[in-house]
Amino acid sequence: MDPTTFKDYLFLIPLLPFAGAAINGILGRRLGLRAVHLIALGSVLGSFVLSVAGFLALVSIKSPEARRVVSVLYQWILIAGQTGSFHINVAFLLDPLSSVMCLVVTGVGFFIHVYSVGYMHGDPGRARYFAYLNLFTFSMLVLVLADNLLLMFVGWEGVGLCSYLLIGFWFSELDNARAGMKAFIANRVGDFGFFVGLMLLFWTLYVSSGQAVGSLSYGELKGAAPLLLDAEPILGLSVPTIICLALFMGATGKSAQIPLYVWLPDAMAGPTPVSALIHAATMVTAGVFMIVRLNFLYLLSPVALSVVATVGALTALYAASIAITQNDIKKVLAYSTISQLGYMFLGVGVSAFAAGIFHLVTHAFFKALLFLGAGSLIHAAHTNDIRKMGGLRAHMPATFFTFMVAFLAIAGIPPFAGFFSKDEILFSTFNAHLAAPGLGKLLWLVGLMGAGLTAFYMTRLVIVTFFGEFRGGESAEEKLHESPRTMTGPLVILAVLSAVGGFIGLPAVTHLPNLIGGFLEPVVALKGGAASHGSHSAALELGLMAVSVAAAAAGIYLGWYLYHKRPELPGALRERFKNLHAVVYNKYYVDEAYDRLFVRPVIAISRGTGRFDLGVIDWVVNALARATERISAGIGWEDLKVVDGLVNAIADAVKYWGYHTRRLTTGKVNHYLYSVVLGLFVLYLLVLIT
Amino acid sequence: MKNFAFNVFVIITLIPSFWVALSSNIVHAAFSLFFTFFGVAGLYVLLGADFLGVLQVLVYISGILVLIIFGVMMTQRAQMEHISTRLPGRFAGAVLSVLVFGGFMVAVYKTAWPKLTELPEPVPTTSEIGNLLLGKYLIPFEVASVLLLAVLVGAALIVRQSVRKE
Amino acid sequence: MQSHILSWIIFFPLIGAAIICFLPKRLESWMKPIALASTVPQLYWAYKLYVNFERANPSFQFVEHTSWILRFNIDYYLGVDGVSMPMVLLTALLSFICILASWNIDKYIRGYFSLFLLLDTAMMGVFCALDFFLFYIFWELMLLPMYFLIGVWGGPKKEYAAIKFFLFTLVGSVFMLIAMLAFYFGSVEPATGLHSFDFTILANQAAHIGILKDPVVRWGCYLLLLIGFAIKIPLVPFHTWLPDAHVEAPTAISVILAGVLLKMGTYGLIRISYPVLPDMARAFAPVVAAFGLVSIIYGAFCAMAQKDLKKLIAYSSISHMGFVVLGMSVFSNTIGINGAILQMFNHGIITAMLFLLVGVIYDRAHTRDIDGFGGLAHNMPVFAGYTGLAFMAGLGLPGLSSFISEALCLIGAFQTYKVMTVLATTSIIITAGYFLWTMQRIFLGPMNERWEDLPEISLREAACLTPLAIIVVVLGFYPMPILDMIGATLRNTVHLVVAMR
Amino acid sequence: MLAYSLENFLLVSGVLFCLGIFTVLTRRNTVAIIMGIELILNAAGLNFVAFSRFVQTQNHISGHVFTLFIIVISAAEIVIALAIVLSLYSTKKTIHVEDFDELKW
Repeated sequence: MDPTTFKDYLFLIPLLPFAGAAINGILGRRLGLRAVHLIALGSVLGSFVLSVAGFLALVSIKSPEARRVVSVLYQWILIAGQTGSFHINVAFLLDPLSSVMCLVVTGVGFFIHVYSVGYMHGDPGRARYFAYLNLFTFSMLVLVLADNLLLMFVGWEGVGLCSYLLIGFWFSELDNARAGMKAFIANRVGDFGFFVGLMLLFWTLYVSSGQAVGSLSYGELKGAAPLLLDAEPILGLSVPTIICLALFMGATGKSAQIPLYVWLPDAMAGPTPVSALIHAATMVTAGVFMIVRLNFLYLLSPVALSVVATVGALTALYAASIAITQNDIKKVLAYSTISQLGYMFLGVGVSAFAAGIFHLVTHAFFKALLFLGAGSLIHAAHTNDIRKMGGLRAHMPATFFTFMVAFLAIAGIPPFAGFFSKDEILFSTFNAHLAAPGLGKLLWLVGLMGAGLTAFYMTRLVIVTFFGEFRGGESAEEKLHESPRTMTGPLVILAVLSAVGGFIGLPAVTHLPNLIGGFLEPVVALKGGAASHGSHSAALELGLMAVSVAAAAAGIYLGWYLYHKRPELPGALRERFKNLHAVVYNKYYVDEAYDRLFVRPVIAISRGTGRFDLGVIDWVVNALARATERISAGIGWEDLKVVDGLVNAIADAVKYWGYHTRRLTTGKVNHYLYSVVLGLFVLYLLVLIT
Repeated sequence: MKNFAFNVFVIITLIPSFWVALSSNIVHAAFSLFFTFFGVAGLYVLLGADFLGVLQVLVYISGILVLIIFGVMMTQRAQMEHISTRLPGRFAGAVLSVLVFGGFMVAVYKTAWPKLTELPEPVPTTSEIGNLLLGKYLIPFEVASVLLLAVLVGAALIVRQSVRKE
Repeated sequence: MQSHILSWIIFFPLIGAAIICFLPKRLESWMKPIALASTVPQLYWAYKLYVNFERANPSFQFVEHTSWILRFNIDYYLGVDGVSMPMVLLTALLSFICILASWNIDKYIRGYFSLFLLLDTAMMGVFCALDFFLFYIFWELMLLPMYFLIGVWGGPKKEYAAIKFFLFTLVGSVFMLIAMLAFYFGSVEPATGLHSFDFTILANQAAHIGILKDPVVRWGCYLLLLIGFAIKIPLVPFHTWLPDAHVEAPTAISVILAGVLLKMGTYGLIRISYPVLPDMARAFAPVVAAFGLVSIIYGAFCAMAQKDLKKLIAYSSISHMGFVVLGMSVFSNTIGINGAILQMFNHGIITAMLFLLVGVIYDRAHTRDIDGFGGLAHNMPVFAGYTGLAFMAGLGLPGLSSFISEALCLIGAFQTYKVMTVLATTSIIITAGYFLWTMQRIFLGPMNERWEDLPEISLREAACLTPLAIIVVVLGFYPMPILDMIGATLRNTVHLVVAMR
Repeated sequence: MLAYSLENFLLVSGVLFCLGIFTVLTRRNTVAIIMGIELILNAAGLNFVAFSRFVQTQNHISGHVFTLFIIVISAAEIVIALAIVLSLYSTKKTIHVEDFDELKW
């Protein structure tokens, strides 16, 4: 499939899931269950096949620079100004970056769809579920394939909507709905930043380029990016920095980084495959994708990059620390996702864009696997609480093995995917030169500690759930059963990917081709990143690799030691550091703080304006009304006395004379004749006189 | 000789008219009306209005007077007991008519009528009246005819309605 | 030959109204179909207008110009351009849907439908009139039926709401009258040397003489017009009539009130204030933008505090109209004003949907208290679907029509009012907040047994809602049909305002 | 010289006229009132003819035409008056004028 012919099939990739969603959504109930599954899975499979075709088409293009396929569907918005014009097209761009993302989204997405068939067995709202899932895939694909920032924003909010719908899928429990709303609002806060960044970017370029750049499409933006530099700084920061920070605010909202991560743990209220797809593999990575996509912007402001890196590292460490104390399996995985995302942002922050994407891909594999594994565990044990599980190794061998593969991957044990990608990031961080001197080294240290913690809590999770004896009570024990093939199938495939995934991005020291790095090269062509690889000696790289493996091993040993060898120890430790444990267990009370700092004041303000509106303005209006009433009453009284008096007097006079004249009309004809003659005579006199 | 005729006719018109005004018996009044009309006809002739004099006699006396007498006769039955036909408010009526007469005479004698110094001989006026009627005053002539027709229909209708009502 | 399509489209409902008035009592069951039938041709003509409206030509089209009152040089002058075209389409569509929606009105059917058709005529007239006098007549004509429709068929506090609505708008139109007279006596028609009410003549500054030349008068006129229109938009300090009028008005009337009448204010500004007093428009722009911003934020916060669903939607209308005002008060680019007109159209469609939905639920549960509901999605899934779409459109979800118009307004306004626009953008969070919170309190959560037996949305109601839903989605993906219709005229308007020294 | 002149005739018609009024005002019998009206009309007719005789204008004959019309009108009037009186009489059995008082509001 050569690129030119593929051009006109490109739009099918997002369109197929959309069609699937539309059909299931509208006709869902009437179609049989099998049809619903067929449509849902079929559409995603179709997209996957096309993505692969697209990937091959790209690879077939010889020169890396030319590897991009753009297909413009139609003109979305056109507003012709006096000189320039604001024109946005609905256009899809397939270049190495979006092709990789497409593969991840549709690939992992397809496995999760298959898994959902089994998982959602017996749930009445399945048509609606699959419709939402397809709609999500559509939005994600639009986000990834969009050729301009505004269309990406459509996808950006579209995934936000789908996560809202899917988190609150079982809406009969109020807190699921509340979790959904929380997710959407948090995303919306991020989108506020994103939109402000978008506007500032548009206007600075539009004005400075003499109304030439009016379409926000990446090609044009990349070309006109340097113009940003000479725009005069606002509030002391250079324009690119502000734009990048604003966009990064959007990213933190979407990818659950430090300030706006609170919605992700609550998002676990949704069905587990949803968490796997949205809150592990695809949606949360949108922020990373956006920064990599706009790397030419970020490179213009080192300050922004350092901020991204620092936030990433801090989030990694912070989330990992919380994950240690969580007892709900999905919560643990949620915090682990946040921490892994932190690593991606760290990688991107140190301009190792390729490494960030590489970690994104590997993370998609093993995190999806972990979530799906957790899903089958929950499916079997009918509880999320790991304290009620234990010893499931015997009952669910398939889930156990796949879970172990993912565990090794995420912990960063060499042959598995996690090791290569995380190590790549740590290596790049170590010798990155950011805004502040030595910041790279410090962040590397934080990252290393995070890696250790990750290994620790993952070990804790694995041991508590799979080893030891079952603590879930007799009745639950009988029901323990391995999940059906439709669920274990995807687990196995993802396990293979997690194992093999690492080899697509081998570090330079092994002199093997860094496939993914090379592939992404043209998109992220940049001065830092890959170049810095060469200058440092292989020894340093190997050394760092050894250190990170050591950290992982330490974490595993500590976890094994505490939870397997001396199971009573964690209890004792918990007693000793009671309050510390309480603080960490309750997520540093961040949720409560946010509630008090943001949510309650907003409601208070709104109630205040509501009362103000009713009270003051309405009061003013009503006061006006009452005042006029009183004035009119006053006038009325005065009017009653004087004017009325006069009027009544006139009325009485009229009545009096009326009465008398009435008596004149006796009805006797002759009296009338009298008046006739009298009238005649009076007239005659008048004539006589004048 | 003319003065004598004039005085005779004046007396013939005025005296019976007093009778009409004052007599208590309605039938006497009706008949005295005959003399008044006759007197007026005479005055017309004296004034050279020969056609009018004849007309007066023809229409008034033989037409209208007869009708009045019919009217009197038909409504007479019930009045046999001779209630006074005069209204209590007579005095006011008298005062008023005298007042009007006074005002009238003031007008007559004060204004300087553009009288002719000498009176032309009276000429027969019938042909001229005829010309005028069909010339200048054609429209009033036609309207008068329509009026008369309307009156005929009206009178018949009123009488028939009252008859049917009983 | 002058095409009389505009006169037809304006006065045809009046014929319907007349027929309904004189129908004998026993044919009462015929009244509703006749009312409906009298709006169908309007739809057809609107479609014909849409089809042969020349997109590239910024000036007035389908013009009808005959002298009316010679004595004062007042003409019966109708015409449609880019700005009024969407409004005409909106009015035609909403009138049809509202009559369909008011099928279960059973009190004084004759009065209701004839007044409604009279209102329809008035609205159409306002959008097509190009002579200030004619414009003012239609403007006042609108008040009367509205007053009765709210005052007679309204909810519990209907008299208070009707009076308040009437007085507020009347005060507004009094100000407008003063300005109108100032324009009349301050302008002279080049050809005939007479004073004139004609917008096209008033628009060219050469025609201004005497008082209209002196800046203080111009400033005063603009202020008067601004207040008059601000009451109608409504901008915040003058808005308190809207929630009451909406809460008390019957469903179909609040649809028309929010769908079309609110647009009169902004339409007036663009039709009258901008072309005639462009220098003042530029001078007042920041103040108006500030009012717009206050409306957006204030409206959003108030909406969040409401207990009554209809009041919530009323306040959300105020907030959305704030976007229109913000977008409109930017003259350094045409993006803002294009966004404003698009927002007027979209907001018309979305609020119509929202009020129809409230009507659906009010007809069944006879209460609008948001907290009284809960878990309605269980037994009314289709209704929940429609409301979900409407709420998502309301909070400006990309892919639906209102996102594009709000985005354009914000992007347009950002060029000159950076700080204000950033503040305005925060409203997307608050709006998302109160819409989703309402969604949650009504539809999600455990099933409220009180509403166990609420019947699903009926076919008729669905028939009202579906066209609107389709428009919202289609305009979300492809807004060009509206955008290219308004493009040329607005570019001309902005040029006009900027060009004047 | 002629014994009689315009003033004499006017005097006569004045007397007739006032007598007519007197009759109309004071007679109880409706038919008498009608007679009074006839007197008034005749007085008017007499006036016209007197003027046409003594005041010389080129178409003095028109005075006669007026009198002719007066006669026609009075004929018409008398017919109607009597018809009314008779119908009143047939319904109310009286022709005393003060009994016809339904005109009162």
